[in-house]
Amino acid sequence: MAEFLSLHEAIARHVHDGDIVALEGFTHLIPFAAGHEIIRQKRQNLTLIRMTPDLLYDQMIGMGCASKLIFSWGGNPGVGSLHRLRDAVEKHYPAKLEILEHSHAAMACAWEAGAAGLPLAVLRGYLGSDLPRVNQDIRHIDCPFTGERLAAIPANRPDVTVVHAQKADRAGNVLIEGIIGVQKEAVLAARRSVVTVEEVVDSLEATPNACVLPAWAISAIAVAPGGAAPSYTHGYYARRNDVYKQWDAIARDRDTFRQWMEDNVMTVEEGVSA
Amino acid sequence: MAEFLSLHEAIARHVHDGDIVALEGFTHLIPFAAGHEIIRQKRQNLTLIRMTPDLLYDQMIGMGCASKLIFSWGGNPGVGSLHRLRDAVEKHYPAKLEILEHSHAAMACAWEAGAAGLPLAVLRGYLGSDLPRVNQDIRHIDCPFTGERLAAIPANRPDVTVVHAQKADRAGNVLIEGIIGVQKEAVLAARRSVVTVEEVVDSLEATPNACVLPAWAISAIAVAPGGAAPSYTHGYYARRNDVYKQWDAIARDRDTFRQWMEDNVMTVEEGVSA
Amino acid sequence: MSDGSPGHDNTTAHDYTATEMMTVTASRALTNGTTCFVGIGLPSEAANLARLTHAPDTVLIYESGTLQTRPDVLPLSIGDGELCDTALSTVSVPEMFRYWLQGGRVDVGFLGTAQIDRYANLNTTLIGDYREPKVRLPGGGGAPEIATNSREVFVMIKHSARAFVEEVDFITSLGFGRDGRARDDLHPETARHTGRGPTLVITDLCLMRPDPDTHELVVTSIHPGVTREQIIEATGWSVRFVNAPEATPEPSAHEVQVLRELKARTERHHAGHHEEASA
Amino acid sequence: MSDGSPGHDNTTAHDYTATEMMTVTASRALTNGTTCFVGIGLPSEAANLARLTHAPDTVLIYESGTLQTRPDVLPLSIGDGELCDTALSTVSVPEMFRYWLQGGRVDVGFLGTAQIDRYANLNTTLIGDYREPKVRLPGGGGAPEIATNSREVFVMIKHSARAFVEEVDFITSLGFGRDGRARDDLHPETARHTGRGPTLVITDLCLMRPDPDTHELVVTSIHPGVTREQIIEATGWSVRFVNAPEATPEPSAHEVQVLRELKARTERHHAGHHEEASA
Repeated sequence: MAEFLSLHEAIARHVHDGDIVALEGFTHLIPFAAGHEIIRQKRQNLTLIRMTPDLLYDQMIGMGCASKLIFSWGGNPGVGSLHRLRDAVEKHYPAKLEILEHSHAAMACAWEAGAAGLPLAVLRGYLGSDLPRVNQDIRHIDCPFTGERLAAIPANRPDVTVVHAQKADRAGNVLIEGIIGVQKEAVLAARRSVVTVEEVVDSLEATPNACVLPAWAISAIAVAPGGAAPSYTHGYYARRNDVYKQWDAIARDRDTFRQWMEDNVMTVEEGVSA
Repeated sequence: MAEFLSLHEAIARHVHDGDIVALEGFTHLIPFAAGHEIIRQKRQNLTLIRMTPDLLYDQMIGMGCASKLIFSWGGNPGVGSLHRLRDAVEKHYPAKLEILEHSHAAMACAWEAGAAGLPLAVLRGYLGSDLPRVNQDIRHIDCPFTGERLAAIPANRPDVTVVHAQKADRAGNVLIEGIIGVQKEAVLAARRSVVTVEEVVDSLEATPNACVLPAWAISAIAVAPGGAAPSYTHGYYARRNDVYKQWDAIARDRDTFRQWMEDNVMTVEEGVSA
Repeated sequence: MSDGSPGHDNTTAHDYTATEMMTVTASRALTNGTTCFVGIGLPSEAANLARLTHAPDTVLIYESGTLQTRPDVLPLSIGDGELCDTALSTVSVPEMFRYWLQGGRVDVGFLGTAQIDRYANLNTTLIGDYREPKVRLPGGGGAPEIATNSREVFVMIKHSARAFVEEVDFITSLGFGRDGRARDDLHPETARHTGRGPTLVITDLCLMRPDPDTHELVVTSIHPGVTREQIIEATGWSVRFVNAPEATPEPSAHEVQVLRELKARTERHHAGHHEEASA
Repeated sequence: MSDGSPGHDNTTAHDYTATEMMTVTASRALTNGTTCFVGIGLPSEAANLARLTHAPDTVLIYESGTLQTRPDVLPLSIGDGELCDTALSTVSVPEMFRYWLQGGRVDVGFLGTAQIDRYANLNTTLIGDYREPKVRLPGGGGAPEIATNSREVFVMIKHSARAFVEEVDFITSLGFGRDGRARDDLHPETARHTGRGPTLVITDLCLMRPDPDTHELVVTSIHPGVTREQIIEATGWSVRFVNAPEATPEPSAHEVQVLRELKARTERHHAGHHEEASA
């Protein structure tokens, strides 16, 4: 049952060293405020899951929070590489980062399977791709009806999922709207979940089939206005494309990156970092 | 790409003798008008699929349209038995009806798998049930990651799906709202699809994540106001619970049933039957 | 007072029917805050009574996709508009069965049945032989997976020797199997995701629970005014009683009143030829 | 006039860049009414140009879940708010990949790539060895299944010997396999659900198509002002030409104008520090 906590408290209670952690968001609703809080609380040895690791995971990896990354596309969307991710993979800086790599289709199915309580996801995927050669988690099953060989991957079952959403009502039910990505699946697939929201309202005013997470499917809610910036929250604020473009130069150099994190994340109070 | 047709024309073109046909609707949005048109056009030898065959399938079976039924719950909701279905199963009247029986969970997964273009659905289902003993389409796979044995059933892939919905816009995009059941999955899983709607509007005025079927995923749209009665259309009219209750007496007797169908379906013009 | 709110008459009801006794007793089995996957009919009546009395925060889920619904009147069907109109959210039926039931989010599956046997197996499929049935029943619907994917299962059924049989003609939904051992023999991974099965059977005569060792249903509580002989006569196997069966507490006047109001409201609502369109 | 509407200047453009030539040519490959799964970057530019010129009813799908979107400016990311604001509907990402892509509803998958080889295999994973890469690229994203689940695939990539290699370091997304035969060897059931693969490669120098027998990419059309030597030099294998390669038609003044307006609009939009909140 969702408890309203401060962001500091929500992260302190629900994200632990060594956890399998997913901070999801498909370009939209990326939980930057929560991720920065994880960095400030100096979590170590995390296995990070996300379809599209972007600036936030670049920052978490660059600050040494992660020992493993499970993903399907790791870039700065529309801009280029994630230099901290590349540095970790190519040069093992600041530490060796194990990677486990999927396609989007497979990861999306792995989230669905996790939400559905299944151990595996089945898809017609990876045909002719080299990915199964480098990822032992890509296996196959034979369809007992047609004999077709289909790809199978394990369901995503993180210890904790962190997502951002538009709003919660006072009972702790949450509305997600716009590009909903895998937000619902990632929360339902996890043992624990933290949801940051722009605001708390009296009524969600949701249409019957809107994407709503009931309070009893969430562990903690933290109010974090602007908590998705520099990504965006549909209906609240737009994506800071300029920040994404500037990130390329900041992350390219180890010292510039460290200094930027010091100035913009480490010494900033919870919830007001950008 | 959706063509706007009269209901007569839509059924004439898209529903053929011997087809595998699904008229879906989970209590809500049951396509009665379209089903009655199928009866009036005297289709034969249909394999009918539906999770919850109710009055409409009772009528189609009683009028001899069907040779096989794939389903998971066949009753008059809140009232009792479907007497025409029982007569067909127990006494082979008006003809022998082959049945293939699933659970709701499995049928829902079979619709999803059909929409997803997969040959099979996988679920943790049928544990300890006798259904796998009487349904050869319930098989199993072994999870290559955990070794767990999971149920597998074939995807639903009808020749044609018929559903009712609230409204279409002039381009042929359709909005479904309320208890959406398996409406979207059943349309996407089928080779062809006919959607009846209450009305055609300039704009669907749908929220971003509403259940919308694009025109290019539909074969034909027919305007049929009241087309779900005596079931209901959320936002338009309520369920005629009295009709459901009265059906029990009507369907119990073969002759009473025949006469009722003659008076209320066979001699009624398209779209105005109830 | 069981619902903690002031002003309710919590004294024992003066008169009530055996069915009311059953419904009130079933409603009391639901603790506040429970997430309950509700079958139509008797379970729906009891679950809503619980919500309207001692357990206002009980989360009711119906297989039509309606999550956390608070109907003002009892639905006739599992997908009445009332369920959607008063729900927190309505999801697709595949999502309901996959994410919410199979995903392990249901505390109590609340089921009715046509037949139940000594090992709490449920039959809603048919009487007789599968290929040439004497009576064809509606079938499994959501029950086979509600019975195994919920953390535990409550069953409500009127007591009669026709319904309480030594062995069901067909196991639609698993209780504990034909030998009482089916849930012990599951693959460990399956077991991890499978509930405890029927932990409570509520009838109009008594409460039954599975014996902790054998999983045979035994009588643990007897309703007021009911004799052991009545139960024995209405049970199709040599039914056992625990050493000292409890006396089921009588319904309170408040509970009976709320239940009667709910049923009267429901009757008025469903009698109308044309109800108002759902909004 | 190609778009059938009056008043457009359909004369040949006087000046245009090689990239504009590539984009316009790519846009022309999309026929009106096509359902196109669009990759970000060059494919997105070309697909939207098609929509704004000769193919107004082209259905654009982005992997972020946005169905039938009509962005006024080009998205920087695959999930810009603009895509959702102008979409017919936005579905979850699992639904997008399962129902819409794997479900067989996509006519054309429109992809960019870092490397492409003789048999049209695409590499967006890395340069060098997988465990010790020289250059780590972003990875597959949606491409591996777009490449196989779409009915056919168009690839857009600037021509260079670094990008057009004899054999890719890593097959992220299947063209025709290392021997050109991979799509011929599929299980019949898989084949029934698998597209024809890359049928067209659009570069800034030429068009290439797979040889009908061997599936080797061969030059079928040469852009205006480009020499065979340029193409040979920019291709990392002994590239073949069909017997009589076509001369790719030049872009019209109208197409170049619409493209430049689109890009200018986009630049103005993305330059703002704070864009307006999406509605």
